[in-house]
Amino acid sequence: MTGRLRLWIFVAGAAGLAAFVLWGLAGLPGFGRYPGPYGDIINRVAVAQTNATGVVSAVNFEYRGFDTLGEEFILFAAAAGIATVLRRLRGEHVITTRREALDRVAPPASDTVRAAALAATGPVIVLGWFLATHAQTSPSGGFQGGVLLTTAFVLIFLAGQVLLFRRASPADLTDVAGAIGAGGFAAVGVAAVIMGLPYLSNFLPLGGMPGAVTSSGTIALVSFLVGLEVAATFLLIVTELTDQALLVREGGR
Amino acid sequence: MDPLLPVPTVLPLLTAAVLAALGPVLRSRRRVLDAAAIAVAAVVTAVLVVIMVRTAGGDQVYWFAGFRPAHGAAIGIDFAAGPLPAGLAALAALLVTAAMIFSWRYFDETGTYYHVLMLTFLAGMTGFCLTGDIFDLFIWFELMSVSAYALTAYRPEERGPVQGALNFAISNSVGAYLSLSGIAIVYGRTGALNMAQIGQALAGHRPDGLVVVAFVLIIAGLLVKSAVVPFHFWLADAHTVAPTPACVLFSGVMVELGLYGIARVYWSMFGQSLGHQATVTRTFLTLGLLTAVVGAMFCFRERHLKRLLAFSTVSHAGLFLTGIALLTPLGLAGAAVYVAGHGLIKAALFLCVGIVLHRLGSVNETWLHGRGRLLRVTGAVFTLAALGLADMPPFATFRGKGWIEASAAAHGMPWITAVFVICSVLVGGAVLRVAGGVFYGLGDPPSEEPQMAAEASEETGKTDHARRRTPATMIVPAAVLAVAGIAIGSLPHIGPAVQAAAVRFQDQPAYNATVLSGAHVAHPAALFAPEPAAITVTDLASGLGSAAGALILAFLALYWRRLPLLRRGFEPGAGLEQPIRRFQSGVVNDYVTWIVIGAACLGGTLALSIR
Amino acid sequence: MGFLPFLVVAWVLVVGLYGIVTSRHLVHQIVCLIVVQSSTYVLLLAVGYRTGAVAPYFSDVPVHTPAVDPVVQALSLTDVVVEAAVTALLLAFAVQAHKRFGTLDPHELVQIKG
Amino acid sequence: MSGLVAVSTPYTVPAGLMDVLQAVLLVLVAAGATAVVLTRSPLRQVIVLSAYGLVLALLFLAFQAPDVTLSELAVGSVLLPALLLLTLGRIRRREK
Repeated sequence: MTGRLRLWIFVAGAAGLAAFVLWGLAGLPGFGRYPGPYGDIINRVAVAQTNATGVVSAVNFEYRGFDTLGEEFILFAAAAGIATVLRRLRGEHVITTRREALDRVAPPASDTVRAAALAATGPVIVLGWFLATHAQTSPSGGFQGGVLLTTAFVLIFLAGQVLLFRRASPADLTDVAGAIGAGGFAAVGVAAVIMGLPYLSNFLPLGGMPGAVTSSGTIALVSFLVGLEVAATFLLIVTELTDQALLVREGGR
Repeated sequence: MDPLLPVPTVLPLLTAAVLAALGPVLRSRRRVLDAAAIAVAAVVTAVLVVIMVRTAGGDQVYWFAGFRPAHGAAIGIDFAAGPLPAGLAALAALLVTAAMIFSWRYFDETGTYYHVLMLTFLAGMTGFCLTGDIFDLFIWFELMSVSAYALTAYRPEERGPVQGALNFAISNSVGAYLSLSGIAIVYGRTGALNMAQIGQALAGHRPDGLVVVAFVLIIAGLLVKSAVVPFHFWLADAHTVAPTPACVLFSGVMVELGLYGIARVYWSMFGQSLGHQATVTRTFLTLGLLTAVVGAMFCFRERHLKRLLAFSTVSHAGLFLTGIALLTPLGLAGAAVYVAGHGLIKAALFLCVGIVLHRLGSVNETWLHGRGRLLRVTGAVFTLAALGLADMPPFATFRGKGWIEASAAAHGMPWITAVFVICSVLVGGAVLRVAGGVFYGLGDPPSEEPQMAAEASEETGKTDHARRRTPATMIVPAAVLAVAGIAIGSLPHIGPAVQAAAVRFQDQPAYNATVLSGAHVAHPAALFAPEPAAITVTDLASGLGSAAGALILAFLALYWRRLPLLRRGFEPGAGLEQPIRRFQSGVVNDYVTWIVIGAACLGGTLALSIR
Repeated sequence: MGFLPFLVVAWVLVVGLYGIVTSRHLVHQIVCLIVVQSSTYVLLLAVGYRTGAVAPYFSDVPVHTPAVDPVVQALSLTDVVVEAAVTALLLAFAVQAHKRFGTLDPHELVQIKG
Repeated sequence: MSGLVAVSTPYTVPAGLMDVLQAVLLVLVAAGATAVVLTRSPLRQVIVLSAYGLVLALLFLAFQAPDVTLSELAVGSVLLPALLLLTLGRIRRREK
């Protein structure tokens, strides 16, 4: 199809689709009038059942924990796919000496940026850790924590310490950590089965006070594992792309 | 709760994670990886067969983390297994097993990623079949998709795989997001994600705009996956470039999973509300038959073996959709058996093509002409499977097609038989032409077409040509699958058993009661008529007729240059090249345009006709 | 207010699709796919919203306080992860495509032209 | 990031003001999406996308979804732009 023809066909189709979708949306109860019952039931029972005051985490890691398991494996499969696609090909080699790397560092970071980025790294790691282990209480959880941990490494990268970054995330380590995170989640579910409960049941004691760090049984554990998986996986992705962007040199070029 | 239900999904996930975690150790130990993947896939197949048998008397429901529904409202996620979902998942697991055995000698490189991706693919497929929750369905759909994109691009050293994977991924992602919008819309009305609960909430109300829109958007993503025209363009691109074991799964079961998803969504969520109106049948029958005819025509003109088989899958997807669209138990039962038979046979055909590629280093029909003569066993298996694809008795495809035709005839549409026979003749003829030309050197090689030669040569050079023998790990799975295609159709009592399963699949109130209140609903045997279980004379005539027609067409295609009636230089379908290129352009922008048009037209049709 | 969120959802969806269809750069196309998906977050959160209700956290408020739907928020979180995963994979494809074809224009990435 | 504690406490924004806030943010989201799509230069688009992620995150905060806000900030405004920059960096190097 030529560009113009495609555009006109698309405009006709998209107008129809938009009208159609709006027709359906008009059948909703209206904005601000969530009818329930799913969310209302959860809001009512979640704190008593799970001891978690952050109900979204309770949904993610308890009621719909099986979704989250699948989601973690989507990430895991994507990481495997990225590693497959970007694996170093024949005729390419990775630069390992600082001299070679120096003239390839992409972001022309000023010293201020480098210093700021380096200074931010520590707090970001701490914050990521906090988020990953406090799913049951505040708006946080393994995913956000994991992404923040990755961000810490991106900050190192911004600081221009590419080789340090490479050293901080050897491919094998990230691979293994990601697999342990995702597999650990699946295995926590199996542990429940061994104790005679349905798969993914919360088999740990719920602890005392709702909202305490050690409360809500497996939620904290699963959240931590998710954080591990997310951090490792995104780190792997960033590493692979960094390798592509900066370090891999093609033979004969 | 049957403790076996989570096993088919969780076991492959756990194994994938363990293999990846042990990656640094296992990387150079290919055989350990292979053995683990084969063992897991085989165990999953066996577990699913057990589940299928156990659920023959009534559906099994498994609530994850033990959150059972209270007062008709689900707060957790369930697996709801019946014989049809479990059977389809078993087919998926069986094909993964066969593909992994085939891979034993297929790849030279080492590494854990291939095995990991095949296992996550398997988990996505089984989860998709068994789940009873619409958002969970989306999750497993995405896991299946992401694994499939990655497998398509498995050989990134070449140009094709990356492009095929991109077209695949972008088309399917657009479809998936349309589905997700549909899920959000129906959630906004019902406040539920459990399919049975949504079905119950929607039932008893007239289908308004929201119901129609949610239905169309949710199935839009599934139509992309099941390669229904005009949502199908990505399929040929992906099949052309994906490694053969992945093609086995794409064609043999992934496309069919999309269709299963449509049936599941219809029969557990929207069916009661839409009221099984004749317009639903008409709309999807049109889509199905259009797909069948377009796929068959594209199939016959192909010279690239993998694309040829890919288009035959498009054609068959249309025939399956036709069976589902009849909204009758017999039509659905026919589609189920047809899917099983087709999956086994198509897998066998792809494995044979894989062997050809492994031994001869090409998938170009013209170049291969007569060169396959030394692959005697492969040729025999390929020919046998090709006859199965032409719906010859006693293949399962013949049984399934017969039921769909019988059901259509009973509803005043006997002409559907003619369309089925035409498509079987075209598709079977194309594959038999390949069999006769490549493996027996009959007739003349088809003319070399520069563009197609270029496409086919993408595959060449992957293997060294010194491979003198076909490894047993490659030919045995192909032969077993082809024979299984016959065996399934000849099972005693398969007719009543599958039709009883179809009756139950379509009994929405019973499904709702089973899931939401744990009721056990028995189905009186009288519900399904015993007549179609027997093979009628009409069935035999249509089956033998299409097989004979396919053979004749194949011979005509091989020998047409020697026929006195035609003038020299005549190329059948030569004038069609340009328009076809325009549609199958390889540009993903076009594909997405067609998805938008398809969704808008489907929505418009249903919006105007449903009362 | 009323219907505005849903108008925005439909607009974002269609604009994203427009971007995909007219794109001449693969990375641009992938970003447009992100836009298409962002319409689903807005839709999910909009259908679960309740006017005047609090966020579903009960550390400082009693359990019976009217709160918005936590389920759609959990679904959106899942959705964000899926988006990140799919986008990253697509970007990896784009890098490879550029390496193999030397271009990122979808019109020139046609393998058939070999 | 001291806002973390504030985020977990309920808002006391008056209903009318909330409506206005949401309406403004929704219009900004629509405009942002359009801007992202119409920015044809990939490098500039990354910056626009990052801003779009920020607006989305604010909208989610107004929708009482602090969890999703955090995720969207982390993914939409930081992680995805970073991945895009890396990709573009790779591509630009080859085009030289």
